[in-house]
Formats: sequence, C-alpha cells, structure tokens
Amino acid sequence: MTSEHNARVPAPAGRATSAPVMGRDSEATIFEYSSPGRRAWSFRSTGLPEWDASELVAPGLLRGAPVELVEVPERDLVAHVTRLTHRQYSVDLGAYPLGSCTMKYNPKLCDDAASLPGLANVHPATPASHCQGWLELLWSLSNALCEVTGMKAATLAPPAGAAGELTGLLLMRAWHDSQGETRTKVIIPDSAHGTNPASVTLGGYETVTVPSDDRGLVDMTALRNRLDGDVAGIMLTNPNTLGLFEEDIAEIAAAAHDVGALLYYDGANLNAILGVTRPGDMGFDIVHMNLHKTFAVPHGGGGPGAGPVAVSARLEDFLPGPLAQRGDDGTFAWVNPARSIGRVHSWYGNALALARAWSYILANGGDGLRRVAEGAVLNSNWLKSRLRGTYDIPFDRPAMHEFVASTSTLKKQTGLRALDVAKRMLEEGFHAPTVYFPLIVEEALMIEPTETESVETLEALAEALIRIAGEVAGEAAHAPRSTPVGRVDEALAARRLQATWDAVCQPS
Amino acid sequence: MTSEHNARVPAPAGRATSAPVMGRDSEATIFEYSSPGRRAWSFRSTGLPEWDASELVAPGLLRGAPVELVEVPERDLVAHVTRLTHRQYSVDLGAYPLGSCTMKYNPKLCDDAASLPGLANVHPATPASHCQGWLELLWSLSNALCEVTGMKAATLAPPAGAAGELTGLLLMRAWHDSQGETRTKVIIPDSAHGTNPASVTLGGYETVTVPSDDRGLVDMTALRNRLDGDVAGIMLTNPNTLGLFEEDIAEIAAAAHDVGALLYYDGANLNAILGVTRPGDMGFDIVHMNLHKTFAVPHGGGGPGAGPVAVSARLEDFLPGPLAQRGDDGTFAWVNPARSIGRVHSWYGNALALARAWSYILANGGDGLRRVAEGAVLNSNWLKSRLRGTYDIPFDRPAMHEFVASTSTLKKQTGLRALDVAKRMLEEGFHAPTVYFPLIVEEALMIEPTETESVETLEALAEALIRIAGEVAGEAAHAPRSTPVGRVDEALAARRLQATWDAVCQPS
Amino acid sequence: MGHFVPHSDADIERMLADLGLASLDELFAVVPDALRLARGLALEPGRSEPDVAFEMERLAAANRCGPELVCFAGAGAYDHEVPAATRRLGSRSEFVTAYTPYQPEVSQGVLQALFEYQTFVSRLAGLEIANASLYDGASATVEALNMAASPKGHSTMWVSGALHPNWRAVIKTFAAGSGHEIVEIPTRDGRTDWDAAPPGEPAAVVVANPNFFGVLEDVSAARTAADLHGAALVVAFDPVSAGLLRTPGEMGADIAVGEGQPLGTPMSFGGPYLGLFACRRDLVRRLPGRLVGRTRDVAGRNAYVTTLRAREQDIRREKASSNVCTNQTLIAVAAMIQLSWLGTSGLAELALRCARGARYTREALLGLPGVEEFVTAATLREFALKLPVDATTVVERMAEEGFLAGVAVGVESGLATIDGEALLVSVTERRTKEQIDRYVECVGKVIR
Amino acid sequence: MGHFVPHSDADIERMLADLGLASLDELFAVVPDALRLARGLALEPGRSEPDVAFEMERLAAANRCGPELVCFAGAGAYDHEVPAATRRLGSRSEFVTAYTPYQPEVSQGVLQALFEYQTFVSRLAGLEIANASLYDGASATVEALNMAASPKGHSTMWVSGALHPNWRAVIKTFAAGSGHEIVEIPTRDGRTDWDAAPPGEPAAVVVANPNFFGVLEDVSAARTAADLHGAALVVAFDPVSAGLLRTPGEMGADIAVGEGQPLGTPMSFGGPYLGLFACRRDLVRRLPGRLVGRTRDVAGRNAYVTTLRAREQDIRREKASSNVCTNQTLIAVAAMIQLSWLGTSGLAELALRCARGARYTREALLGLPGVEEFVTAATLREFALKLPVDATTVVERMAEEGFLAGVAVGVESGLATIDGEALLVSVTERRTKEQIDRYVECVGKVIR
Ligand SMILES: Cc1ncc(COP(=O)(O)O)c(C=O)c1O
Ligand SMILES: Cc1ncc(COP(=O)(O)O)c(C=O)c1O
Repeated sequence: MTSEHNARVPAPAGRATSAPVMGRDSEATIFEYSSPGRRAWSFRSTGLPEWDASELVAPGLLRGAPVELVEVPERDLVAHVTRLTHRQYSVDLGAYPLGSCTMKYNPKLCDDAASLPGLANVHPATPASHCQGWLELLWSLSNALCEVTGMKAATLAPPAGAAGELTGLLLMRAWHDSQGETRTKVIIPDSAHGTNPASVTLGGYETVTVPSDDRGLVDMTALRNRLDGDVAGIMLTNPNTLGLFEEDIAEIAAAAHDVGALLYYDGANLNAILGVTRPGDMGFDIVHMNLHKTFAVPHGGGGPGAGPVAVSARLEDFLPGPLAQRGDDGTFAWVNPARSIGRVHSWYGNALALARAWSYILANGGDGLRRVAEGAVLNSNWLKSRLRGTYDIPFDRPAMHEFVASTSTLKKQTGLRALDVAKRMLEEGFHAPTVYFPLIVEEALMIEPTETESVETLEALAEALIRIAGEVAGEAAHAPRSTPVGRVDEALAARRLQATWDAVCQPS
Repeated sequence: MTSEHNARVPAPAGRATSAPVMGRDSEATIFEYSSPGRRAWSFRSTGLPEWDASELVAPGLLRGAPVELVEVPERDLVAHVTRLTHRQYSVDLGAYPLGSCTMKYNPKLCDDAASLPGLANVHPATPASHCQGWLELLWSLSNALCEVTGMKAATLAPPAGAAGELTGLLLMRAWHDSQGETRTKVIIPDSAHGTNPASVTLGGYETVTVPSDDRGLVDMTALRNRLDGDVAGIMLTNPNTLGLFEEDIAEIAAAAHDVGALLYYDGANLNAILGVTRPGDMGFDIVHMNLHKTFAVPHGGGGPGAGPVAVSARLEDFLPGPLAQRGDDGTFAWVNPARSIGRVHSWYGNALALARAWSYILANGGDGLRRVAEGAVLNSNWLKSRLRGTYDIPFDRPAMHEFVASTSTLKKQTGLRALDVAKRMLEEGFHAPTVYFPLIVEEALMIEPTETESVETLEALAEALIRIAGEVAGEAAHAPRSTPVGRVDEALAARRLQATWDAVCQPS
Repeated sequence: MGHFVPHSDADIERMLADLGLASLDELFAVVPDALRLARGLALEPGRSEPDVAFEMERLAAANRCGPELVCFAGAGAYDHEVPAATRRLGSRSEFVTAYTPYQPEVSQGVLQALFEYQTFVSRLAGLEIANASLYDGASATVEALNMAASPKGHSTMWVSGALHPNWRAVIKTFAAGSGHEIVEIPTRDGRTDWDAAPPGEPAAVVVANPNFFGVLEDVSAARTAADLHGAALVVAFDPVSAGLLRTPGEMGADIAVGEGQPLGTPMSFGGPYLGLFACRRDLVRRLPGRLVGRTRDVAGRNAYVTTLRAREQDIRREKASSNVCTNQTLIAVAAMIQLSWLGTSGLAELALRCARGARYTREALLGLPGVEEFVTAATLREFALKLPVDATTVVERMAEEGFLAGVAVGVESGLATIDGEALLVSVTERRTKEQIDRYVECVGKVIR
Repeated sequence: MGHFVPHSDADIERMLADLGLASLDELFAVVPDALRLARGLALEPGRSEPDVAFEMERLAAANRCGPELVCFAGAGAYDHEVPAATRRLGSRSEFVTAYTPYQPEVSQGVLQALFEYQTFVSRLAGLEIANASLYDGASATVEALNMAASPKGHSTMWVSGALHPNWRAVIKTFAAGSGHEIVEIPTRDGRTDWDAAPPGEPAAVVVANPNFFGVLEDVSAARTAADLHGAALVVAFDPVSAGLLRTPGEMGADIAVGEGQPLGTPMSFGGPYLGLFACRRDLVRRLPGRLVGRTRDVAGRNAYVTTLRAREQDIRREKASSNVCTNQTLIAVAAMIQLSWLGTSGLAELALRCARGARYTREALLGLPGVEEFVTAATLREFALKLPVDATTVVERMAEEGFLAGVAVGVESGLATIDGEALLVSVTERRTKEQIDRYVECVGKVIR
C-alpha cells in the first residue's frame, strides 16, 4: 500500500520554511522526509545470541517485509518536530481564554514531579511492598480530593472527565441496583457539556433535558415536573456552563433525594469554588473532577487528563478498584471495595498526571487553592465588566470563573459572528474563546480567563475583543491572516476524507 | 536610576503578538512586564532564625533598597521567554551552513549526558576521592583528544577556542623561555580567523602575516622569507579557512622547526580530518580544539564551548594544571605539570561541555569520527559542485569540510552582494552562510553544510542560492521580509548606544 | 500559600474597586451562606517549590525501579528504552500546554503530529483508518465493542479468555452500562478455544495476538468464528510484536486495538498510556474519539483539522458514537516521534531483539530444576512458566534480590487471571545477557 | 559506528558519482599519503545511545553530590536552587542550538535575552554598561585588567591577596603574555591591607567584596588607593550578596566583575560558569566581549543587534580589545531567566537567607571546643574557621559522613590560598536547620 512513497524524492528536512521564524510554507510530513537506508535508532548491546526472525516465529505468522514506517535520521526528525512546535499555540505562549477548559498556566515544578525516574519508571505490577511511594501518593491525593469536594472516598482511575462521568453513572446504577430499583432516566440541563448526555447513554440511561430559566439557572418548576421514581439521578455542574452559580442547589438536592435520585457533580468547573464551597456540602452524591482543568495537569494538546470520582459515604463500597489504603502500621496496600463496580482502567489511571496534581496541591495548600478560586472569579468578572456594553451578556448575573457573551446584536448590526471573533482573536495573538457553546446561547463566546492571567493581559484581551466588535462589516471574514495557515476548509476535510498519508497518496 | 520603570503601565504578558505563530509585533522586554508586588520565587523552608538584614550587615555596607530587577509571576516569565525562543533560528529548526562554525546537529543523547545530576551537581572543590567519575571522564577525554590529534598530552581547561589559542601561545612562550630564547613574532596567514591575531597580541607577540598564494594556500616563498630566529611560531589551521588542505604542511613544519619555531594548529577545522590525518602527524606542536564545533557541544547562541589544547611531548611539562591522571592503582588524582604555565580557568574548564563531548566520542567511536569527516567533506564538495557556474569559486580546488564562494562577478553584473545573499537566505528558511570572511576573498560566502545534512537539504540550499543569484537587481535589498524583524539598523545601534533597558528609558 | 495567581494585593484591590466590591469574599455572594466552607480547606499550607520537590522525591525514593529492580515484568506494560529525542521533543511546551486543537489555524503542530500518528497506527494495524488515540488498551477495546454493537445496543460479545484480565474486567464494568452480554471464551493450553464458545449470536469476537500469555493466537480461527455469526473481529495487537507479525488487518480484523505504551512512554505506574484504535474505512462514521484529516486553507496550503466531528459528543450529544473528549494526545505525539525514531528497520529490529531475549531467558529458566512450561504454544516477547514455588512468592523474594521477576498469572475456568501460580516473564531490548544470567541464577536460588 | 551522518550507502554512492569519485577515500586525495592515518583512530567502536547512557551514568555514579554529600562548600561555586522554570526555559533548543547572533533578523530571541541580561548585570553592578558575558569570574578579571591597562601594555596591577587564589593564578598566567606586573597586596585579618602595597604606579586596583574569605572589604580604602595613582578600581562582586550590599558602582568601582554561576547554573564541577562584566559608560569602546544594543528594523520595530563590533577580534584582529569570540551566552540566558524569577524581592530574600544560614552555622561551629575564628572581620555568606584538626583532613573525614564540609584555605605571606589550615564554610538558601545541626554535630565528632 505504501511502497511507492519512499520511491519519491524526499523533501529537504533541513529546510525550515515552515518555521514561522522564517516563513509560512507548509511543513512536509515525516513521510516525505523518508529515504531508504537512513535511520535514527540504536539499541543497547546485549551479548545475546542473534537468532533470525525465522528461528523465532512460525512462517505463517511472520510478516514478509517490515512494516513500512519511515527512514529518517535523528537530525531530520528533530527538525521536523521542532518546526511542528513552532506551528502550535499553547498556554506557554499566551492567553488561552477557552471557556469550560480552564487553560491556566501550569507551574513548571509539576513537570519536574512527573518526570522523576522513581515515579515514571515503575512497572504497574510491582508488588505493593516495593512501590509504597506511589501508593502513598495516590492515597494522599485521594484524601485531598475528598476534602476539596466534601466527599467520603474516591477513585483516581478514570483517565479523563468523560470517563469519570461514565464511572459515576455506573456507580449510580450500582446504587439503585443495590436498592433493588431499576431506574431509566438521568436529568441534565440544556446547557450541559456534550460528554454528559453521551455518558448517560453509555451508562444505559435515557437523557431527560431540563431547560434553563431566564436567570440561566436550572428551571426549578421544569425540574420538579421531570423528577419521578424513574429518575436515577441529575447531572449538574456548578457553576454551570454559563459560569453561573446554581443558587437553588440545596433545593435541587432535596428534590432529587426526595424521589430517591442521586445528584451528580460534573467537576469541570471546580476551579471556581475551591475552598469556597464543596459539592458534598451542596448535597451531591457523586463528583468527578477534571484534574487537567483544576489541578494543573497540562492539557497536552488534548490529553492525557485525569478524571477522579469522589462519592458520599453510601456509595463508597461501589467504587472501582483497586484503591490505595493505609494500614494501621502505616504501610499502604491495594484494596477492592466490597461491592465494587469493577475496574475502569487497565491499571490505576493516568498515574503521572495524578503525581502532577499532587505536586500542585502541595504547592498551593488549602489557602492557595482558595486563592485560585478567588483569582479565577475575580478575573472573569473583571473581564466581563469590560465587555459589557460591547457584547451581549445574555445572563448578566455575578459570574464565577467564566462567563458567556454573545455577538447576537452585533450579528444583526454588522454580521459579526462568534466564529469571526474567534478567528480574529487568533490574529491578535490570543487563543480564541470557546464558541457556540453552551448551545442555549446564540453566537456564544464562552470566556474563561483563568486565575493565572494578569490584569494587563485581561485588559489586552478586552481591548482586542472591543476592537473586533467595532470593525467594519466583513472585515473579520478574512481572519486569521497571520497564522501558519489561513482559515481551514473543514468541509473539504470531511468530504474528501484523508485521515492518513496513505490516503493522501491514493487516487481518490 | 530605574525606579520609574515599574511605575509605568506594564505590558500584557499574556499577549502573544510576538510569537510568529500569531503575528510579527515586537516582544516587550521583561522589564515592561514588571508590576510591583508580583513574584515567581519561592524558597525552601529551613527552620532557621529569621534575622533581619540589619542584624547581618553593617549599616554602611547594607544597601538602602533592594536591587531593582523585575516583579513578574512565573507565568509571565515563561510566556516571555518561550516567545523569545520563537524569534530565534537554531540548528534544531533547520540548516545552518555558517562557514568556520561547524553548526552540525548535536545528538540529543549528549544533552542527557550533560544533565545527569551526578555530573551537574558536583562542587569543583570536592575531594578527588569523591569525584572519581569526573576525573576519569576528564582523563579519558584527554586521551581520546590526544589520539585524535596525534599529540602527547592535553589540558581541557580553556573554555573556548580563543582561550585555547592564548593558552597555546603561552605554552609557546614558556617553551622558548625554557630554551633561554626570547622570540617576538608569530606568523599567521592572511586568511586566519580574527581570534588568531588577537590572541597573538595577548600572548605578547607581534603578528606577522603571510599571504596566501594563488592556490589559496600558504605562500611558501613568502613564509620562508618571514621565518627567522625571532619567530616563536606559526599559527595555522588545516584545512585552512578557505576549506583547503595545506598540502605543503610537512614542508612548513620542517621550515618552522628549522628556525626553532613551533607550529600551532587552530583546530576549528578539525571536523574535516577526523581519523583521516592528524595535526601531530603533520608536525604541529600545539593544537587547540573547538569541541563546540567538532565534538557536538551545541553552540548555545554563542557559547559555552570548550577549547582544549593538546601538545607534543616536549611541551607536556608546561601544560596548565591541574590535570586528571590515573595512578597505578587505577584511582585518579589531580596533578600539576612540573613547569606548568599556571591556571587558565577558575576551575577545570567548561566541565559539562566536556562531558557532552565525551558522550559524543563514545557514541561515534573511531570509525564514526572518520565517517563524520567523510560526511563533512562529501557534503561540502557536493554543494560546491552544485554552485559552480553560478557563484565564483575563487580557489576551486578539492574542498574539505567547507568552501568559499563569492558574488564578485554577480556584484558587477547585478549588484548582488554577499550580504544580500545572506539576508535572502533567511527568507528561504535557512541560516545564512558566513559572509565577508575570510578577508582575502571579496564578497565571500563561506559555506559549511556539515555532515549532518541530507543530500536533499544540500539540494534545497543549492536551489535557494541559485535562485537568489538569478534574481533581478535590487530584489534582495528588501530581504529578509518573513523574519520576526526586517533588516536591522546596525549603524543606529552603534550611534545611539542602548545597551540596557535603563539606557532606553533615559533621555539621550 | 501558592503564588500562581499573579496579582499583588494592590492589583486585587484595584480590580475589586473596578467591580464595586469590597472584598474577595463578595465575589461569592451568590453562594448561599449555608454552603460556604467557613473553616477553609483542611489541607496543609502551601509549600515552596523546593519543599514540594523534596516531598515528591521522598515519595519517588519509596518506590524501587530501574537498576534497583531490573524489570522482567510485562503483561501490558513494557520496559522499553525511551531515547532522548523522543523524551525531549515530546515534552516541548507547545505540545504539553496546548488544548485540543479546536482552532486549527493555530494548532497545526498538534494536528499534523496526530495525522502522522494516525498513519503509523493504520500501517501497524493494516487497516485504513486510525483515530487520534483513546485512553488505553482496555478503553480502546471497550470502544471497539461499542462500535461493533448493533446500533440499538445490548449485543453479545465473545471475548477471548486470554485477553488481558484487567481489560476483560474493564469490558465487564462498562457492559453494565451498555447492556452488552460479555461471554468469555475459555482457553486451552494458552490459546482461545473458539470451539468452547457457547451458543449465541455475537456482534463481535475479540482476540489478542500475542495474547496475555504471550502466545501467538490462531487469528484465522477467530475470524472463522466471527464469520459464522456475521460478527466483527476485533484484534488486540502489540505494536512492538507488530515488527515481526502479520498485521491484524491481514489476518482479517475489522477493528484493531492495542496498548501504545511501548511506543515511547515510560511504564509510569500504569498511566498515562495510549489506546491504539484502527478500523476498516467503511466503519469510519462510527469511529470513537477524534480523527484528524488533511485539507487545505484558503490559500490552498496543506492544513490539518479534526474531522467528521458529527460523530462526537459535543455535536451529537446523547447519540454520539462515544463519550470521549479529552484523549491521550501527548502520548500519541510521543508515539509518533518514537515510531519515526525507530523507523522501518528499527521496529523490526526492536521486535527481533525482544523475541531473542525472551527465547534466551525462557530456555535458561526451563533449564532450572522444577521449572516447566505453563503453556506449550509458541510465544514471542513474553511467556509463562510453572515454578516449584508459588509465583507470587517468587515475585516478592526476587524483588528483595533486585529483580521484578514477572507477573504472577494463572487460569481459572479456562480464563487468564492475574495472581496465579505461574510466572509471566517479559524481556525487552533493554535486558542484557548478563542481567538475564543473573536473573536466572537468582530465580534458581529463590525456587530451591 | 555512530550514525549521525544521515546518508545511506546509496546516498553516498550517488553523491560520489556526482563528483566523479570512486570512493570516500578519494575525497582526501589532497592529503599526502605520508600524513594519512592508515591504521584508523585507536578509539573504541561507537556505542549505541543506551550504551553511552549507561557509561555516562557509571561515571556520574562515581561522584558524590546532592543528598549524598550535603554541600557547605563555596569558594566561588555555590549550591543554589535552580528552579524548574529556569532549567526548562534555559534548555529550550532554540537557545541551545543557535550560533552567535550574527544574523540579527533570525536571532532576536538570543539577542533580546542578552539585552535583558546586560540590563540586570548593569543594575547589579551599579554601572551603566555590561557585556554579554565572559568565560568565568577569573577571565572577567583578566579582561578588566587588560581594559584598565594603558593601551601600550605592560602595566602594574595591584591585586588584593584576598581575591580568589585560582583567579589570581589565572591573572598571573595571562600576565605572562600581556606583560603586566601583578602585585599581590597582602591581607591582614582577612582584609586587604592597602597600606602594605609596595611603591609603584598601578593602572588598576583589584579587590573582591565579599572576598575569598567571605569578608566584607573596605572598598573605599581600595578606591582611595586607586585614586592615589589614577588607577582604575576593579571590584569583584558576588551577585547573590548583591541582594544586600551596596553596588560596586556606588562604592566607586570603574569596572565590576563577578562569577555568575550562582544565577541559575548548577555547580557543574566548575563549568560552564559565567563571567560577569560591567563598566562605566565612557569605557565602552574598550569593552571586551560582545555587546548587544537596541535599535530598529526597517519597519521601525524594536530590534536587537550586537554592536560596537569594531572592538572585536574579527574586525580589529591584532588590535582588538580582547580575543573573546565564543562566550557563555547560554549561561547568560539562564542568568537572565533566574534573575527574572528571583526578581527584586527574591534576590534580596535569597541573600538574606544565605546570610542567616551562614550566621547560624558560624555560631554553632564556634560553639564547638577548639573552633576559632580564622579572621575577625565581618562576613556575609561564607566564613573561615580554624579547627583543632587540619582542614583538609576534616574535609576528607566529613565526606565519609556525607558532607562536603567546606574548602580548606589558608594564608601564605599574607595571601589567601586554597589548601590551608582553615575551613571556609558557605551556606546557601538550600541548607535547612536540620542539615546544619547534623553537620555541626558531625564536625564536632570529626575534630574530637
Ligand atoms: C463541563 C465539562 N464537563 C465534562 C468535560 C469532559 O472532560 P474530558 O474532556 O476530560 O473528558 C468537559 C471538558 O471539556 C467540560 O468542560
Ligand atoms: C577558524 C577559527 N579559529 C578560532 C575560532 C575561535 O573559537 P572560539 O569562538 O571558540 O573562541 C573560531 C570560531 O569561530 C574559528 O572559526
């Protein structure tokens, strides 16, 4: 399928035209740099007998030729990948006010923690007696997360928020099963993140949507109408995806519990309330956290994250295992909860991400975490107040860590869409806000400055947004012009799918 | 002097307009990001008494206010410096055919070696008994360098090539002193690198220049005319700075030795002859090496390098100390040569750079080093052959690792200067060749592709150079246009000197 | 207190004043008093950077690994070399601190790296489509089952009893939600015995090759079993063994999944790892996770973008093909770099070296008195043996000697288990003859 | 064989054919046969990356440092914390793999970093001009003398006998070339005794503050001595102590030099370090090393460039003010980052913490029987003591106990020496009370 690629003339890997420091051409693919007989690899000398492949694998199973990957020297590989990094925006380059994503700056000390050989090189099947450091770390982190959320016990295994959601829903199911009940529905607000309904389906439940009222909060009447004995639970995030605190949360909890439903907390917005209030105190039964939002696990271009799930006492026995536990003698051991729903990860979750989160918690301490929330909420409100009068603020109540603006009015006036604002922001040297989410706001711009940006950066964000709003009609349509590529044809990508280099090379 | 800076409105550090991924504005200085009361630092808790400064320093000595540096959080510092890196070309981004500089790719394994805590964290005054690893490393490297150069003994202490030169000249002086002779002159070719004559002066000698003949080699007649009992030595590099092998080197050596002069080898061009021929075998008495050219110490934007000096047997006793030596029992100790010229560095030289070089030598081995030379010479000749016919090749003899081209003819035809070619090359995604050096060639372009570039990269370099040569007159004058800044006003920099931010802030 | 909020006290005062607030507390006026955590968090005060480093180093020092515990364990986590190039490039901050590439114009770095990654995974799997990563091998398998299931759910799934026990556990956990019936097919002599499958109409048949015991399965038998019921064949493959073996695609897989940890990621105490996922082109509309496609920008330049987004949860919500949002991008980028570094010849060489080490070690261990084969079927990079002493005990005692001897495994009702009588031993390219000889000698002592 | 030359055999053949050559050997036809190294280099064959790593780790393991040898040694090399930000930013490959910024349009990153570095050094020194780095403290001092010398050379230099003995050695080595007469001025009770200077007309007077014994010198006395002869005053300062002390400029220095290692560079067995160099503005035309200036590009944007190049060797050749070409840029960039990280308050705090640790340690050691002050003058971050046991012996014995106890120093003919009877002890911000208490207890044992 690919044998002809290497026959082509390889592209010059030393040519750095793609590096923005020098130009705006495309960066060739690694496949185009390949040339037969070149290599980067070298392996340890072992002194072992050098049996042939044919002496090690039966003929029917042995492949004919090696898998065709590439043939590049280290020099060309390094140049290629370094240039790719020069075509990539990141928090370390500038502000990233991407709502719901909490793209804060992650202290470099956490990178150090995650690269300690004594953490990174441990095999997961090491006997507990020989990895006490890891077990202590997991146990300590789990306790801290319980304190932060006000819950009783936690599993650290889910590798992302969505995995945490599904784990939580399975806990919900196990709970109702244990009560001898079969419930079929889970209520979520119309502003919920897409992973919520998707997880509900995977959890074997039906999604029932509850609308937001004109405050932008859960419509209590509508909620009460939907609550019955078929409802397994309600999934909420608080502050919600409009960045508003659900003030009726205690009532919601009572109403849910009244019908025997459980209350699930989507912790993607936990950053806003650290040390101020806790899901457990609000009445939630199950909480997942996005450590890659709140606890400084960097986002890695889309992961890995970590999505621990903490639960109230009555759900503790159902947690997935194994869990690290401290014995009376101070040593740590793995335990499996009595009625565990079972494993949710090949091993124990994204352990090195957990180590980062632990180092972040150690560095901040209790007071520092509260300061994080204060900073996040202060920054969000300050920026919102700067934009008021220029952009619509659909639900203009005190914001928490983020807020939603909209170009609705501007669109009518000058045609400016949320998407245009996003693309223009890229030109201005910022990442764009989240657009068209939550779905209940037209032309939504969901803005989360995070606590790590200075007031001058907020001011610069505000000025850029205000400038864009004031531009003449159609101006933004050409944006972005200063980025490594201009506006990308997304429709073409779907219509003429080329998901691999081999697909590119095939006549379509 | 600087108190007003912090009173200004700080620039928004989260604004990434300078990152080429987003735009072409200037990056503010770190001083402009400063705002009172912010900070990045944190220190270990020690449990020590917290005496005041006034309890620790006498009043007359204690400064009034702290030194005004900056006040920035880690986030803003990281963003600033990361953006600076996006305004910087480097070998890891692309080809760097800068003649005389040997900007080859440095394997990443060498970076690992230099960051081992067991090497990086050792205090230089650690008793030899507790740093045997370092002493063994220095001893091994020293031996390997002697083998590569064909010399008897070496000092690793000089921290750069120029420091090695001066060390070598002082060895020359010590030698003649020991012979009861006072000599005053050192002969260097007109093509020599600027550090050579500068070092000669600092060594207390007078520079006598010997011209190149029409082969581009040392003019033997002229040399003989200049050789007399006042000549302390001859400094040569071979291949010379035209990239040509001094074929008469054996004769030169004999002539020098006949008048009692020593022969000094500037090892900046050693890359060309590794494993092929050795300065010692050519008759040189003193050799300095640029480990940051030949042995993969990365150039660091201008250092640190390392400039070890190796000498023939008769000079061994004069080497600067201390030197690592292996005793009969296999342990290592510091020794000082009997008639040492003394120390040339605060400690033992750029030790971590030496560790890199040693790891590079281990990885290459004897055969690999010869392959390095072969690759360097092959690449240089191949590229030269591609340019012949487009550029002048003033001394068109078989090239070694580099060659010198010229725009002399082109300048007459279209006005194209070497400088224009350099600036246009930046637009093409390459670093420029060295220009206007060596001084004996008009409009010189000194091109050293190095052995780590593939033939496709060489071809792309050739195509770019040929394209530039064919452009209409004046076209290049606007280059470079795609770089973070356009052509820089060097005259203004000198005329209105602003060497610090404080100078910028002062009315001039 | 941490100091990652940049504001000075004066900044805070000014910002509060701009908002007409008197204190930071007032920012939270909307939070009902009854819900406020008046006492503050019962966590220790924040520590300085060196104090955190000190504590993390203490924890790290309380684990044994590397030269202190020479690794002969595998079972889905392998002690491969991670070269400096992969480590240093993979940790560049542009990759590390970017979000999911929602804005392609400023995310070409991550997008192109993923496009190249997808190409590699597609080639390793011998299938046309590969996604941009899933969480780990187990989750990739779960997603494969969901993909293979009839759209109305509640399908029967035949899962080889020689698939990793932890993966089977994860499959069963999530089946509680999806309603799939998971039927585990027993093994015989280390291979899946498809003849022992109960009656039923599976939607998917899952087999690992090599399987948990390191055994090379007869994938064609699985293909036959799948064909009999019109089921999809899911093959779990090992990307290193792929250097020597025919691809899942060649052997008939509709979907291939795998654990990508061996491709440039350290063992990391089990995570973050990398779920490899590839499938036939006609299945692409039900693909879980992200997919990067190549397209053009307005100026006609090559550009990359996440595509077929309509499958994804943020658009299709409860009807999405999967709930995956954040995946393992950074680990996928590392795998892309590592596969480039290995290249065509390096991957083959790596697989060969592992197989050589395994054979040498296996023969040496079998030379010890009382050591026997646990299964007789052919293996490649790891193998299971029966020892005269219980394997768990051997592992504990060997740890005292400085070796992670392997993983204790067994078979219960025909199904592979962790914590059994046998020792599963894996040998990577990092193990030298000298280490193996010492290891075998030690095992000999320990089982005496 | 190494494999850093990318060419395959086929590539080489093709390239040779293009050149009309039959073998690689023919490339070297110009090298006379007699000079060819027919036997090849007598070095071991090339090793693989992991084999090199293994060997380097073996060498590293044969050194003791860090927690194994808790550092109380200073004497010009200090065990300061290097935070993750400095380490990670300072090792970004754009800085590491760039050349000297000859082409400013693509070198703004390094140039601007150096401009900021120069500003910091200028402020620390209290002098208007700072260069872009020199090799180390010793070489910076040598360059200062050359700068201060009369243009026709052969000047007399008065150098404090309390300047670092190694630096004085370096000064003397290079004086053999420049012809300067180096007169070392004896100390009395740890301070330079300018009254003991012999008759003569020095071109420069050099004093360190704090000096080698950690003692705070009377710089005004040095200034007076310099003024008496119209000499330039060169002050060697410590950038950490600068957090508490008045600047060299304030104290009358014409030129300030220093060792910049404490600013973000590990102890590194003595190098690469960083020569700090600052001077009065009117001396700028004789400045050694590179200087970055701020200017504009064609579009009027701020831009940075190396300037006043006419001083440099590549232009002025034998008349250059110095022969320096390659300097220590990367270390200067790290210092820029570290100084930003410390910031105004952090540098003061750092200096304070070092001084507190030193005082606590000094008092505790003086509480041990038989321990006495070596000099009575006031010190800041390090101090010398006389012990009842020879200091070299104490250092050796303490090393066995896990401490690098300090550096053995002495005075000979009034001049500071390394390897003497006294122990020079330095305490950085990394030393905790607990470590110090254990250290003092151990010293107590060792000198009993
Ligand atoms: C509100 C909300 N919930 C859930 C998630 C899902 O988390 P993850 O992407 O880690 O699966 C996100 C992440 O984008 C989110 O913003
Ligand atoms: C030929 C030659 N000699 C000497 C040197 C000086 O070496 P360094 O810059 O290390 O002082 C150089 C470096 O540019 C050079 O190219």
